[in-house]
Amino acid sequence: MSETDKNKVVIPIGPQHPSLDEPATFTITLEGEKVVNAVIGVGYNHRGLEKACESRTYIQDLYIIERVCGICSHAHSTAFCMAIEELTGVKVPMRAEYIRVIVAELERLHSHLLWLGTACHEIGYDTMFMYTWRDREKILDLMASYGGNRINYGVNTFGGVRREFDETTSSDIIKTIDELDEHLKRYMEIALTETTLVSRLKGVGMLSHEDALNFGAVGPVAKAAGIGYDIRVAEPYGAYKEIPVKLITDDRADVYGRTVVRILEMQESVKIIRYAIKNMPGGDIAVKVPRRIPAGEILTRVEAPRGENIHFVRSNGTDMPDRVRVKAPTEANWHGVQHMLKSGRLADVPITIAAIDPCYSCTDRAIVVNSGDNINVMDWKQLRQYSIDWYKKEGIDITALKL
Amino acid sequence: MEKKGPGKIARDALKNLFKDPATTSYAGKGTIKVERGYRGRLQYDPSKCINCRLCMKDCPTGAITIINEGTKEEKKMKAVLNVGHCIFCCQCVDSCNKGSLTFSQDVDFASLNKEDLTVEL
Amino acid sequence: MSREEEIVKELCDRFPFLQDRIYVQKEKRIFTKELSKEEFEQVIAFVHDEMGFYRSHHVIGTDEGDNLGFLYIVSGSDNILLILREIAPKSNPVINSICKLYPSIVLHERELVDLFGAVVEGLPEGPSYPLPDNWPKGNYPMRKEWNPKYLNKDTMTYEPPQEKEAENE
Amino acid sequence: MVLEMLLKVFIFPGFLFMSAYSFLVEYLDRKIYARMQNRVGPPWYQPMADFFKLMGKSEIIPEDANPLMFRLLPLIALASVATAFTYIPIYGLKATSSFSGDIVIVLYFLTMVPLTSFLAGWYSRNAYATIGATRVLTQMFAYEVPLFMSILAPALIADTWSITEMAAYYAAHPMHALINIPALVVGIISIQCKLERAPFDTPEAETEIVSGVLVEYGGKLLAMFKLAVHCELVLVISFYSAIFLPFFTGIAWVDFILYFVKTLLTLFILVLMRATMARLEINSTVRFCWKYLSPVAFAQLIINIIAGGVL
Repeated sequence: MSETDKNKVVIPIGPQHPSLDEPATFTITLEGEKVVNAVIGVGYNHRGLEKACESRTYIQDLYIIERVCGICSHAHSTAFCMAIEELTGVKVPMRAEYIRVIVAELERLHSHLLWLGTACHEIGYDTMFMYTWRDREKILDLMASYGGNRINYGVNTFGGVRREFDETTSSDIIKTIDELDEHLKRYMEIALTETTLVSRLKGVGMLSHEDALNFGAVGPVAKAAGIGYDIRVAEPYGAYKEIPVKLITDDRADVYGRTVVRILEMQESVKIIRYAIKNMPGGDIAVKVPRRIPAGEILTRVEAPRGENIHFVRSNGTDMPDRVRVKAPTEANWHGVQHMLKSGRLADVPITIAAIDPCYSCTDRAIVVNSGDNINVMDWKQLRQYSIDWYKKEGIDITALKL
Repeated sequence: MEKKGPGKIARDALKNLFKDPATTSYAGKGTIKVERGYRGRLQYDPSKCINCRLCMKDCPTGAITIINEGTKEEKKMKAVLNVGHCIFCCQCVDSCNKGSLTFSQDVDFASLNKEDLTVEL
Repeated sequence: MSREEEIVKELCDRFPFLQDRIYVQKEKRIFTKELSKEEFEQVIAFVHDEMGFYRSHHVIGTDEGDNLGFLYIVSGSDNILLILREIAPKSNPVINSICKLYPSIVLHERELVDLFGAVVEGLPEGPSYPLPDNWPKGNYPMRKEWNPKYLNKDTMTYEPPQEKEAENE
Repeated sequence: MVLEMLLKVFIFPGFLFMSAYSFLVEYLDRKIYARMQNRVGPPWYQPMADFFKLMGKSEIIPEDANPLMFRLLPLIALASVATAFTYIPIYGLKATSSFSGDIVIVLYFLTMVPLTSFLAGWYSRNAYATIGATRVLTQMFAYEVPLFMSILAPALIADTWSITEMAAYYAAHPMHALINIPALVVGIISIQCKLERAPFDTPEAETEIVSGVLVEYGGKLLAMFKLAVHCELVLVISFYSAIFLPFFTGIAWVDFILYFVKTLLTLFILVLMRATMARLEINSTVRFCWKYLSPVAFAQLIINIIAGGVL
């Protein structure tokens, strides 16, 4: 397992490792505790979604696109819907746009809470991890009661949203985010004053302003390096044209900066949700969109919790797309990670990787489960028989045991 | 602004000792709390169905199948759902113009056999 | 004149061959029509070095029938997306890597290699991405003629129907 | 006589009592930790269930590992903890066995556990375990000095090297224990460090090096190691409360109840520390121990030398 080359130790982190939520390999070369080289291997989650989209209708694609990423599903489906709406030229009702923004910001809240939790877990700060996930659960419950599911809410449809946003939903949301706002203040306080936390995050995983520009970093990674790059501000879409969004940046350029940026962004999201619920116009929530989409190509951008999402849709006039391409934010940040890991320490590796909020599925996007007959799935009885046979080979007959 | 120091979360931690836990123990005795608008198993009303099969066309995973066992004049509609394939997006409910498909809050379909997952609605 | 039109003008002045092949699609989107390898390289070097397009977002591979298309998306501080379209014949899809100009593009270029069968010259050594190691050679799944139905996942071989029929006979 | 001795060593207050108490301590440790995090936590039988389940599993020994050492190490760890436990007064003022100088013996038995876990990591021939092993040793050098100094400080006042005699001294002069307050603080931090619990859990940092030295262990051997680790927890909190919280009534059963009160109080503080801090890096741990803990412990030592002369 270990290859010792004089003083160097090669440590494989992944494909399976407790600090990774999804498979990826980080081959870390160590000199003592110091990282001298890091090689990233991704691609374990390549599911061929883009190819799958080409052989399905647009409405079916919507649900595939939503499943590109488990966390920022709404951001992906919004970008895809925007592309289709632009191609057909329909105007989405403003009420629907507001609802999309509310859901998007709730998603940002739960994504950042998830991140804060995992980041704290990486540095062994489990109490904070439990607290943030407890709060995240409330938001997931909100999503389940409004959207219909905890993660893949399925709020978007072409030309608007699928469910009416009623009084109970808005009062539930207000109640939850008021409570959350209090907790966020406390988390900010802890993040700024807890010495063990600060000592683990400060100066770790530096990505300077120049490097961030050079490597094309997006999202909180870029914002923490002082790059004010946020699609909601740079190219406002949907209801963001009307809702004021404050750009959050920080100049610390390390993991600590990213933490602060994310907590501040959550507080900003709370404000946006309050504003959007207060100023939501009445009217329809959806307009009809034809099944056949006119030919053309379109590029849409959306600010997902992790950064910029780019969707490219090219249609050829039929009811199936010619090409769909999804660019997820994590893809842009991988290059920076390699740079951040070098010259760091082993203890900093997990938190540095976590700091970009990596989403491997997003990155790899793109095999679809065929419902063919040749898939080897064992049912309970077969599995039991298999284990009995296996133990027989080992010389143990389980069936003979009387328990 | 508080002063910097270790163990800042102790206040919250000690408070929580005297509060009810946020989690519930599920194994063996608990029940699942299902939220108001949660999308569960589909419900099918054969009397309203006109056999347009839009739901089959729009289903992203091909989980639902509508079968007419009768004749064209005297319909005897049946819907078969493969729960293992269904992603509970309820696009079929949206696609159905006649309202013959609705969703329920029933979410518990775990089974040890693959065959049990295909159910007649 | 809007910023988009200024960019188009500047590019057209510098590169006469772009004259009718560059258009503003809408606000913040400038597309070019198909450019050959040489033309593309000139343009991308120019926009990177002199026009301040420092951020590369992506490169999108497309299947254009007999050709492969590559859409490079770059932007600068004014957030206008410039989409440069390079084209290479499927029989000999050789392009040059632009990772010298934009270091973050490496991952996307590797993807072109695996999924479209493009030959990207100048790409640094490294693991392939994103297909698995046992993927059958010469299969490029994102090309239109490739159909996932014929991939045998047990043996990891690609068996298009003609061969199957031949075997049956 | 021999029978009584054997009973004392193996049943009460020896090995069996220690293991049973370690299950309770482990349960409370996890439960309080969970409740602080707003979780339900495990049921009371969870530590036992875990132990018996692991005992039922087959043991897998890595090909590169030395099988003899691999099997022997958990037992050595457990045996050294059990031996050390006999020197600690549990029931009444007198420990099962004591002689003048048993503090030093207990301290040396305490270092056996990190040593065995270092060897376990080293003999596993696994990259994670190797790194874990080096971290165990590094950490040992960090906490040994403040821990030893802070524990020897009270002994200087009592002018004895025996835990039993020391307990008797402080039972007679409870006010003298107040001098030891700095050492009490240093002591609890260094035992947290010794027990490799957060914020000093760098040697087994789950998210970095999986679980460090124990990564290749499984089944019975892991169960043994886990038991040794939890018994070590019992040993350390008993040792700590015997030295720093020397409040005795002289009535054996009252003292026995006091023993539980004292050890559980110590445990509570250890859990609180675990719950409220992030894991330190190994170099910060070393720096912290040498920069802050050691000088305080040293100052205490000087104070106690002077105080020992005066009192």
